[in-house]
Amino acid sequence: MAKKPISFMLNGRKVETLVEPRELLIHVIREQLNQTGSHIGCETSHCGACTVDLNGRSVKSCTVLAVQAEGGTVLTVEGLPKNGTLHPLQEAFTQEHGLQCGYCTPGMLVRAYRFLQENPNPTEEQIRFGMSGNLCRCTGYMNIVKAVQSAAKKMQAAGGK
Amino acid sequence: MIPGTFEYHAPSTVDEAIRLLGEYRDEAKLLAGGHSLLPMMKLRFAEPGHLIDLNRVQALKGIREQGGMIHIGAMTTENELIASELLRKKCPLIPEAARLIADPQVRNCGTIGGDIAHGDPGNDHPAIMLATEASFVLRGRGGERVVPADGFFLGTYSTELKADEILTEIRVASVPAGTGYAYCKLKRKTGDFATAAAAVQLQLDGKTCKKIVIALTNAGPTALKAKEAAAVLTGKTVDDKLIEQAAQKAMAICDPAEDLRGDREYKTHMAGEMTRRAIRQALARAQGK
Amino acid sequence: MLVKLEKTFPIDAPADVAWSLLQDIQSVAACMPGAQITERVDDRHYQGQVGVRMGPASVTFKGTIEVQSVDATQRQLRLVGKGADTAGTSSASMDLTASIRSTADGKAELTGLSEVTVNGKLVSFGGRLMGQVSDQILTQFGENFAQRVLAQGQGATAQQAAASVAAQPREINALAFLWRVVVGFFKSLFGGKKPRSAG
Amino acid sequence: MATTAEAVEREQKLQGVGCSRRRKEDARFIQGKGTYVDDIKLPGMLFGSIVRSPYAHARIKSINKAKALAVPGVVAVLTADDLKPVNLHWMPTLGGDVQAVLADKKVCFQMQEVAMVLATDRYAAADGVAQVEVEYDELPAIVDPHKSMAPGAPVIREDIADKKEVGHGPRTHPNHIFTWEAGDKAGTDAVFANAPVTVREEILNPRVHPCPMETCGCVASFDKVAGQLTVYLTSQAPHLVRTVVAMLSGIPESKIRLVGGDIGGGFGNKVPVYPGYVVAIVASIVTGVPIKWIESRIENLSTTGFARDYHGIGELAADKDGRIQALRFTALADHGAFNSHVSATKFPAGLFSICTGSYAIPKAYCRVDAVYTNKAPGGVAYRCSLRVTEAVYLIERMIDILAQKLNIDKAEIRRRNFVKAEQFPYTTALGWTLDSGNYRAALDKVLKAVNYEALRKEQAEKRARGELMGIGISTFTEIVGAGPNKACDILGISLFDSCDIRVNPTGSAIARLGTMSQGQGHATTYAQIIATELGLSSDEIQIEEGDTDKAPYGAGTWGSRSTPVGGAAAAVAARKVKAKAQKIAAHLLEVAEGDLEWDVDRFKVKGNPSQAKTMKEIAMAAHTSNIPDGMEKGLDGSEYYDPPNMTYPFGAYLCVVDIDRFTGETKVRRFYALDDCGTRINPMIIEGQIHGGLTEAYAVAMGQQLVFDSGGNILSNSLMDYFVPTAVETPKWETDYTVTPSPHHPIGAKGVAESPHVGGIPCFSNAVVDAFAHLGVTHMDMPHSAFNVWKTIHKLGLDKHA
Repeated sequence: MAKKPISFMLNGRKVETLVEPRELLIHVIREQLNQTGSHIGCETSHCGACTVDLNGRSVKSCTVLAVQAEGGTVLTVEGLPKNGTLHPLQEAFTQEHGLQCGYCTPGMLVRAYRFLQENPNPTEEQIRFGMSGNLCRCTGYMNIVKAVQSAAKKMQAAGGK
Repeated sequence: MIPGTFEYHAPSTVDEAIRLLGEYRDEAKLLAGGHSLLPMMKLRFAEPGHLIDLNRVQALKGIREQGGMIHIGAMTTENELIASELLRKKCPLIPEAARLIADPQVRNCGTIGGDIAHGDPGNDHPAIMLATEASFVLRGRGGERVVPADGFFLGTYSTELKADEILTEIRVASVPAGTGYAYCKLKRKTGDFATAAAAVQLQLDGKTCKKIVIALTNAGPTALKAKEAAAVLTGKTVDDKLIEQAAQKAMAICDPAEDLRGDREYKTHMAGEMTRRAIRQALARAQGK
Repeated sequence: MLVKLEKTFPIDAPADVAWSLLQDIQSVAACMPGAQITERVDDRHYQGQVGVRMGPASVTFKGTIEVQSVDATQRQLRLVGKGADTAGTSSASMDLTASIRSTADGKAELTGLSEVTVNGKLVSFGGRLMGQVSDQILTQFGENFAQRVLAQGQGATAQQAAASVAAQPREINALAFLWRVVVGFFKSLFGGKKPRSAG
Repeated sequence: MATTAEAVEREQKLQGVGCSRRRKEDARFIQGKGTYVDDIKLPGMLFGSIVRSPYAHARIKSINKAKALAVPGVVAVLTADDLKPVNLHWMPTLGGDVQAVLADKKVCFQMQEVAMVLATDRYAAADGVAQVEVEYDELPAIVDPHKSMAPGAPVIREDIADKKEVGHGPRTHPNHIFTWEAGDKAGTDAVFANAPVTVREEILNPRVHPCPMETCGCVASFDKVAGQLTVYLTSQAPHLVRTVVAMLSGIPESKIRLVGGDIGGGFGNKVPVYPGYVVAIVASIVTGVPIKWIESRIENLSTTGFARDYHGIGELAADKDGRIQALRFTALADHGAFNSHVSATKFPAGLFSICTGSYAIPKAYCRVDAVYTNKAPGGVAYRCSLRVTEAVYLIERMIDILAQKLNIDKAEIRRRNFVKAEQFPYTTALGWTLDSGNYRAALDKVLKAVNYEALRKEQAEKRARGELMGIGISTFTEIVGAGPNKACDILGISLFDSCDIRVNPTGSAIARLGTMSQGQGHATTYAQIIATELGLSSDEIQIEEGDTDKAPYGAGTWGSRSTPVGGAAAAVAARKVKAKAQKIAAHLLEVAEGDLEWDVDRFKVKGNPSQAKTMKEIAMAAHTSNIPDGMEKGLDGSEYYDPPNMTYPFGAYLCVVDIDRFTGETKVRRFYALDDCGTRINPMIIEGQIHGGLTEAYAVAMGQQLVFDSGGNILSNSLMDYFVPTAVETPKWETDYTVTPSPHHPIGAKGVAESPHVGGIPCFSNAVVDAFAHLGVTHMDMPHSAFNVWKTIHKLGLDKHA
């Protein structure tokens, strides 16, 4: 099958590559563009480990075709730090012990990043609902919820974003 | 979990999509949210030669009000339904149900049109469409036709939609103030299909139930409209005894398939229980409680 | 998984006529929706295939048909068909006992008793719908058979029947149901949406 | 222990044992810079994808590679015939059996490995897999273990049909694996014969799967020139795997390097050696290029490392007051098609004999019969030491059943049977010596915290109103830290673990251990142990594990061994360093060693505290000539630690559930978990481990099960049907603790990560059953899904609407 040239913004950088129409976004990001932060956990869009931000929305990149990202904007965990400083969510996940094996963490962070844009001042229940597309086997979620809460507070104090 | 090869088409207009559909016929599949089709292709059960991606057809997106009717583009995502002020005010049953579908990420991709046209009795919108008495705009090379939701769902994965047609728009009447509504869905966990679910929309005239529509999800080969259950309550002052009768009528039309969610008996009882709860909640809302 | 079914079909012809047709394996096989005899090994063994199209997916089971017994006194025939799909990911077998009984009105009735066993990917992902599919297959077998018997007679009805026999699809004519089998698996597997089904 | 304020300050600076130090691991994980096996990308690497059997039991008539080989990008298709020349089509299992690497003439479970397609990328490999044509002759499958040993049952393992023994003891049927027993059968039977009260219940531990977020996989890279094999592997026990690979391949173990890298969760799934690893390794040796093999989630749930599937029968004999006189537990164990579960040689049924729990039971007998079925092989320890969850589940359920029979409160009956604090060390009727504990204090603290009496009162009121509320209690004793070398070995290798510490001249240090972190935070906690022992800042102590070229040999991380064995090794190695440091300090201060005393981070002269040498100063001196004559340079220490005994963490859990009597849904209103893991190294990490363990316990109790149909087709091998709870379903956890140090562990620590799983599961079940106890229900099997619970409700007619 002939490969198509595609191009999109990945973590603020324009990337161009050749893909088969059937290639999944997660594979292209990880294997062709070498951004291995996003992981593959289930391949059936249940676990959320492959969550990336596509055009300002959280999506599961195991169930998006790379060609669908053509001309779009993609953010992965590698794009979270702003000019050298970690995102408040990244700090908070460490502070609150919101990760153990670290495998689900990039998907959690990228989802939480978008969730806090959608709802900057969430209750615990809203966080649990908003993060329900991401599975974690290690933490039991309590510390992840705490981390999202404390990041939200920090970001509010700093005037959002 | 790798799909087979296919040619990818990303039309920007409905006409172009219809043309492609006509050109490739059985070889073609339409891609909306993709969260059912792509996994099926990854397992190599579905191997379409041509994939027609509707995500770039702007004309299929958006929610607007026109002459007392709300028009919802078929490619409007679940999260867009949830976010819609218009729907929350004028047809709150739709966003209420959308919140119970899949998970946040999937709701960013999943579309109301895909959910309906798929004709899967496990999907939630078919029952919601029956409960809101919606109608569907179907467009093919022969032009456009508008069909009511009631009668659109013929069997599992079988609908009125013809092979060369695309579902372009969903139309629902905006509900009068004081309309009660509820969607009660029992599921094993976030992201699961309903073990059983019931949708209710009702209007009161003083104390009596002027009008009520009840529809069931995943209780048979298609979404089911529980007409006799509704008849039990119409024109009456709804009380627990009548609700119980309605629930029994609803259970009587159930024909669910057994799976790991439960056997036929459990699913039928749950359809009844969701019906009771949906009626009660809709009633309470209609009474402004 | 195992699905057991029993169905009876009225036949608008005398029992002997029906029975003679029932002994013609080629015609009997032809009554199986989507089934074809591809080779006659001997009068008890045949090679055949069953094509099942399910919306975007299609499975062809290739295999053997063996005549287990022909009991003229009971007018009873037992066939066992075994096959695997060409991709080698699933298998299906059907143990069919068909018998003709004459009824009070001098006509006959066909009773089909079938045991369908399916294994493999198809079951893991859509087995729960096998019941409906098998039901559909047996129902069509009965109806097709009744038509074929009729077609052997004379007159308008026979011609009509002959026509409908000719029109009998080469593939299982139960898209809505069979579609459920494969699609059923991902319904049980996967959340989310999809545009239109080929149903 | 520091005394003065100044010393306390110095001690805090060390961030040693007892402090909630932030994790060293996190920096890379929160930035997407972890290195998991699928992140490994080597030049010329090929991708391997496995052709699997669609059938549970069948003969392979033919395999046709032609079409697959014609697929663009496909390089090779390997089958059993291709592995035969190197005699690697079969491999030994850790359970004393052999397992087909690629199916040899016959498949014995659905999704069994039949062939591996090697291609330039995973897309081409998948295309190849779809084109490999395999012809099968289906055979009748055995799915129900109760039917395995029926006369005339189909023989699953023809390859060992005439083998007298597999792992342990004589076989009595071709589908029989072993029978293992412990305790005094005659004595126990005698007590039962005359006991005032006996109870009996059939109790299932369903087949489940650890399902870590990262599936299993490897990258095997053989350098033909150097004769060096490097394998990047998702393994909880890299050193053991290296030994197995050496035995299998004949490559000198010194030429084999296993690299653990970062592991995306293990929970027991990543202890065994799987066929995919072996094929990838062989393929790399044959082709000379790196081979990557990564499982899909469906493959993971269908084939690698299931757990449990113990069909138990519990019996207790007691007096009228509920004092247990004897215990008799048996289990039928479904090990699937190959006995490839991981067990220490002398413990074919793992540590099942810990089943006397926290109770003083004079007589006990237990027996396990293991059989083959046409299901995936394994039987791993899912977040527990092998078979401990099964054992603890049985005793914690049975004591509730006894309480119900005698109408004794479920907390009270435990009090009456606890091993008392003054009885430790206590040797159980089945031979384990519980090291330390204070069970009564733990339970009483929990009951007070939740106001138990008030809960029972509320329950009584709710029952009167026809509502379903359940209170579950679990007072469990775990057994972890395998293990004492005289008793515990795998493939003959003792289950010690190791630590190698090197202190640099400037006073920083590196420590390498034989364990393998999968998220437990070893890089953080081991450094804390060494910091406290050596008086060096934990921030300056680097921890390395998982790379067999760097780390000393060890049995790895499973069965909560890391703290009891690896942590002990770290402490003892540090003490060796410290002993040498004391000699150097005495030399520098020109006093006798005996005149020195340790003070947080330095040796000081008794009575003259101004005269002191810090460990940093000593470290520098150790690398100069200013050391005692004849002493060798450097400041290193290493230890291969052989634990004198297992450790026995314990806890008291209480769970409150409300059950919807119309849908069967169970809502966990409250879960209070008190754990005693002895000395607490990092409270933050301990709490995190308990949250995670409780959540996995919740998943097992409430929804997880690998379901098969009668033909052996697996029906629950994706995350739609295999229950992994999200943040929405997961309850909120309350944690508490007591501290009863282990008397034999160098720092008194016991290990904790498995307690919440082992102790949590029966607590949920006890709560669910307790909601129906007043209606005569004594047991309900897991999983307590809404559907399953509703069946009980419906049978009792509780779902009627007025």
